[in-house]
Amino acid sequence: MNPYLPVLIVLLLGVGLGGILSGLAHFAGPRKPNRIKSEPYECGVPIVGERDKMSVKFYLTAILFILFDIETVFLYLWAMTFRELGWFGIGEIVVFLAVLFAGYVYVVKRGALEWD
Amino acid sequence: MLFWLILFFPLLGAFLNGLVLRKVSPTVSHILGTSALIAAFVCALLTYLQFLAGGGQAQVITGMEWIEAGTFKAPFNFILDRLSGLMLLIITGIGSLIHIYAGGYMHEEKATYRFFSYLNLFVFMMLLLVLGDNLLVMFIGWEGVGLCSYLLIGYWYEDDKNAAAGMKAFLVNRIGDIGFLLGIFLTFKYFHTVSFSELKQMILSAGAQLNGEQIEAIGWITLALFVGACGKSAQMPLYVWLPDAMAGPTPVSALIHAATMVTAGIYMMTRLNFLFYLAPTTQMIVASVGAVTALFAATIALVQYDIKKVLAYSTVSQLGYMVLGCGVGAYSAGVFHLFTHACFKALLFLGAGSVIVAMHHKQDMREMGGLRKYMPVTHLVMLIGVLAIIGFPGLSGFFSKDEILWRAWTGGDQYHIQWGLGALAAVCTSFYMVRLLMLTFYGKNRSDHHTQEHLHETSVVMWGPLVVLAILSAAVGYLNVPHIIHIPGLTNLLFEHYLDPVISIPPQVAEHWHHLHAEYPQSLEWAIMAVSVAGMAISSLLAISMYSNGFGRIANSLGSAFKGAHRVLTNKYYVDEFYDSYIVTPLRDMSQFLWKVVDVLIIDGIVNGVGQAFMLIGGLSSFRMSGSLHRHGMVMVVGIICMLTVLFF
Amino acid sequence: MSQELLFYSFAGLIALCSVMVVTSRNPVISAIFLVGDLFLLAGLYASMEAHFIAAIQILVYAGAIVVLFMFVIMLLNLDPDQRSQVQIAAPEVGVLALTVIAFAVVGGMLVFGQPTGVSGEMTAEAINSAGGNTFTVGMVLYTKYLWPFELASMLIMLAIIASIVIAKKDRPKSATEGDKRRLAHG
Amino acid sequence: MGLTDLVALLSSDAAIQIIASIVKILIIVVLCLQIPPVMVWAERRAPAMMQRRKGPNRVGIGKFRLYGLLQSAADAVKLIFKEEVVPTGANKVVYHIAPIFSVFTAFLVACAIPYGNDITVFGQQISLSPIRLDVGFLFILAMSSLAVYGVTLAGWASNNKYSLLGSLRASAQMISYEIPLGMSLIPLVIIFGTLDLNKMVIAQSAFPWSWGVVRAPISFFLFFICMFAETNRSPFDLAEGESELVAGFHTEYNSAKFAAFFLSEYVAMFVLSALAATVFFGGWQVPFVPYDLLLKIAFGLDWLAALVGFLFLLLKAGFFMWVYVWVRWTLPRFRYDQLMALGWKFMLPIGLFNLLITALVVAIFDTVTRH
Amino acid sequence: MVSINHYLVLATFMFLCGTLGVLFRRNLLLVLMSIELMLNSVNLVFVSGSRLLGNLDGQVMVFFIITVAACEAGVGLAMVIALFRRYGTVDTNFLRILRG
Repeated sequence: MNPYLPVLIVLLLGVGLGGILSGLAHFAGPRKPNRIKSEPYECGVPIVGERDKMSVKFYLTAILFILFDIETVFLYLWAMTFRELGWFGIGEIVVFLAVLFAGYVYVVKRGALEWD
Repeated sequence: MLFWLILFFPLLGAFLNGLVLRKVSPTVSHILGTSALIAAFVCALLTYLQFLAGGGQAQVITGMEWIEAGTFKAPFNFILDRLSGLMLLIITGIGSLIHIYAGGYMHEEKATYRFFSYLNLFVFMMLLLVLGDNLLVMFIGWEGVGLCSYLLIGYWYEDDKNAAAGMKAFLVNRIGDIGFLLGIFLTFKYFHTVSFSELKQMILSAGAQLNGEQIEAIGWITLALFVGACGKSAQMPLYVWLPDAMAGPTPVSALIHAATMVTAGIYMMTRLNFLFYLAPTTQMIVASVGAVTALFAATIALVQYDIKKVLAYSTVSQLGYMVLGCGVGAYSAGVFHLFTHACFKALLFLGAGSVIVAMHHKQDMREMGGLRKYMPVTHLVMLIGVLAIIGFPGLSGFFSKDEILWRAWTGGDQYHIQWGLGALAAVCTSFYMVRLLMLTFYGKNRSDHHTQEHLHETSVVMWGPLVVLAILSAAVGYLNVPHIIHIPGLTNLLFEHYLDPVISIPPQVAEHWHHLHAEYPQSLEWAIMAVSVAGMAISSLLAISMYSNGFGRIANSLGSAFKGAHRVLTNKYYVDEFYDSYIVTPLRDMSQFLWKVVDVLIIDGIVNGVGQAFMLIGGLSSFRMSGSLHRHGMVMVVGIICMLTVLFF
Repeated sequence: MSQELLFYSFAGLIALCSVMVVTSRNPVISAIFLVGDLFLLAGLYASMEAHFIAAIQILVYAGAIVVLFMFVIMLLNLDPDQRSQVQIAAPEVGVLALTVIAFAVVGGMLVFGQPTGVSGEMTAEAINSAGGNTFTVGMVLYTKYLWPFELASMLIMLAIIASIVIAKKDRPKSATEGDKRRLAHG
Repeated sequence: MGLTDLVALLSSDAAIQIIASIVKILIIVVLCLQIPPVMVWAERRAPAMMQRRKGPNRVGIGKFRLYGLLQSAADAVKLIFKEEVVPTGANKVVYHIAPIFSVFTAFLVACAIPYGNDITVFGQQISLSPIRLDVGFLFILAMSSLAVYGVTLAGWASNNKYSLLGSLRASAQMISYEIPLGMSLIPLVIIFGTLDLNKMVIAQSAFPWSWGVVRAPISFFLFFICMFAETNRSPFDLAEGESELVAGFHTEYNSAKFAAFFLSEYVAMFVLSALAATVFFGGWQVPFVPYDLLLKIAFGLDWLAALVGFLFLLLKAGFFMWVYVWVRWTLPRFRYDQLMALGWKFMLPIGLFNLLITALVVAIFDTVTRH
Repeated sequence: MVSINHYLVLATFMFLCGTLGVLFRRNLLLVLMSIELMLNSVNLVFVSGSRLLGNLDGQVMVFFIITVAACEAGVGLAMVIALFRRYGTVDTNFLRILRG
């Protein structure tokens, strides 16, 4: 049996379940919409202003996440081959991490991780 | 692993000193540079012992792929055999001592990181040179040491003279390099490989019948390579850069311009001895050039006043000996002299450096004298160095120089002239070296009051290495004791047998070189030795009597009696002037012409014209540039499709 | 049989998602379809026994890169009219060119048949007996591709620095000493 | 097709495997569906206990009040039958898709955990993790990295600035802590040399001193913190800080869609608890009773042994679920800048350091034992 | 039997979609997404080729491509943000700095 078959099954089941839950509300509950009810909820106070432009901080976090995520994947691969590569592998990864750590230090020094 | 560390440490030292730790104190850069070298030396020693324990068979250490084009392959391979192993020890060992010394010598400098960085880089390049398994890796090292030499000669670049000396060394070396490169090209053309081990196998394997074309080519290849060796090892007529190179700091002179770099030519010829053996004509030329250089430089050294200049010409002369040794086919003798010379010449240079430091950077021997009193240790080690170089029986120079002269004499009738020149040079050597010793350490002190007051022995950092070198200079000679002398517990010609696997005479020419292994009557050998010892003794005594108390009556009267000869010698045979008026000036004029007329008017005109034409066309067509990303993309796609179409059909 | 069914259904969905990515008016929808595309591609990789690639396809591509796209879309919070229409710059040339590519590829396959090559020893069985896909890929990466691997770290570092330099605007330090002094002196 | 054919088909190897996997999946899904009600109850009763009040205890069937356990059931029914209000200006499609993203990723991860050792049914070896892959570990990470979409899309589609801000905060927090989470698990891959969770459990054996928590304590420490941050739970529940953001990314969600988010959140908590138990606390291993012994005690019935192991796994996971509740009512909330600084400036370097140290120790150990 | 040609056709189709997106979409974000699409089609070719040839180099290459794609997305989107800040739009019709 293909080991990915269960993945497919769970996927369909999950989507189905989510869909049912989504759809259930549609059919089970009453539906009496009016203008005020479907306004975005801001604690009952009249809505103020446009949706703001978001801080670039979130974006910076995301980009750092990507790059460190890649690093993590490299590390997983390395961890798998660790026993085979031994000290050579450690040497390789130390160089790799040293370079990335330089980038990390730059990020910290530049204050890209400060939330104020 | 250990092997790679040998290369790694000097590079690391150079990197740290040159790029990372630029603002540290001189002490730190000294410690860093020195410890890098000592670490390399330890690794080299361990590697060497391992190598010897493994039977001393040559091994090729595979590095990474480097250049590969068609059938041409030049991987970054290294060769570890008895020759390169020895060189490893010389370079890192003597290098370490000189590094230690340099800390004391460069004590007052502010920015020594540059100095130690260059010095470490030099060692790395030199290691590349001796370890490379093919001509190209060797060439990298060859150029690298040239570069470092240039940088270090011009270390005090604020002074125009030093910078010019560096430039001169660089340019003269380039002439040699053209020969070397030509040799590499020819080698590849006729043998389709530039690897030493492959070449050796190809030429020595019994079945290899070299065709006439290849035999002829070998003549030219060796000649071209020898031109390269002339440049690097300062032989006639390309020796002129070496005396000027003394403008650099003294440790540099000791390490680069006496002990290691200048011997690269000898090393290269020894590495390729099987090729040189096949070209007797080249060998003849090599021997002649070596002998002439030995005498020529020795005569100039007779009348120099600058202590470092004397040593510089002495180096040229000694290199001439080594080349002579190679020329007569006695490569092991040449390499042995290289080894001993590295020890005692480093010693002499460093000793001279100590003297110079003590004298507040005065180098003129006319202002010295009587330093024995102030600098007893330096005096002692210098004495040992001088005795070693003049071939005083029992010290290293005696064994090594004698071996070369003996080989020259037994080389046959055609080499007797070379032997004569060499012997004469040996006489001169004793004279000028003893003169140097007398003028510096004996007699009355002739310096001014101020200098005299501050004369004192140097620090242990400086004389420590000198002592080690002195012991080496005295001792290493016993590695190669000739047949006729029997010392209990010591095998004769140890060194020669040690190098046997490296030196290999191709079977085709075995007949021609039979004299290298022939038996000779002991009396003959005793006679040859007696001649040189007698010459040495007489000229030393002459020098002692002339200079025991400064410039005595005899010296002055001799100078005025042979006024013409003295003037010629003082002016170094007018070689520099000759080069200046017949080579440098015409070249400069031609360059001026090429620059002002050909370059500026014609070439620049064409280039600028083309550029302007394109500007015009671009200006005309730029209205098509909408600046739209999509249009750019579209053009790109269409272009790629066109390229693919062309590729497919 | 089942493999073909799998392939065709996946391929069809991938094609559909690809078209939707390019044609959706709303970037968020495009991104969602891109995620779908990546997910399905991971399925195809898995069916080709490239387990590791399949996993990181989702982990890195879907889980990180497209998230970044999402963030930027939200960050810019484009007005509906700026979620631009599909606009075609120079339809004739482009469509022609792309048709040529399509015909070239498909035609090439029809003419030359299935491409073949020297078969290496890393067949599915060999990989399984050598310790699994992840392990063997790791071994290849950390031995044969040692230098590219180290260079990759360099690339990532540069990307980190570059993106921060480009995107981060240095705001003036809030109320520096100088500012305070200026304020104090009116 | 006759009856015999059907029987033959159903008893073929492939069919047994497929049926078994469907059964396994259904069991896990049903189990997961039970988690929110129980947890909701626990989250009400526990603080009541801590704060010396009663908490919900009324709802029951007739006289059987079951300590108010049925309150949760009532809540669920209420949620489903409430009116659905879609805010104006919401992106309808995305608004409806977002909860689905949350739910299926949660289930996918839940199915990748080994709930017991392999058992043999009808001569077929059946693994007790519904999804068992070579790259098990990476699969879990990959799927949980997709959970971000549900949050992000939900916030964006709601057309509400609090929702958007909440979702950005939540997703930025989730991705920030995914790095230390992933990094904290690498030492275990180094130690156990496999990405297969079941093999990892077997390698840990039944004795606590060879469990992951003993071999890689710093990893556990990091993982433990990440557990809270990844699920947006207190003390890291900034994304739904009521005082600032109303209720975070699901402000505009109600009725069954809200239930979907609720469900996925609790499933995610359970998954991380189970993962912690599996990786650091010996998974389905019964403490001090090696599997062979357990098998003997269970009369040689492997399904019985597996059941006992399953219960122990639930026990261990349950402990962490309890810790979730406990911490929620004990610790105050962090500030957002503190949260991010903790993740990037503390956990990440510690994670790297831990990784290198572990690698060194293992390498030295290997070198020593080899000679 | 699914042959490599199937994968190649699929990859070509994806690549064309990506190219069309790059050429025709005015939103820079969409352009970048289309580039991801193109990279993915290449990845598909690599993986299928790796399978056909029994050689893992293709998969390692995909790994590197993903690395490069991550870096590309990061820097590319940073540039989009910088452009948006400077010009207030990411519509390529308005971004014509290269106009001759």
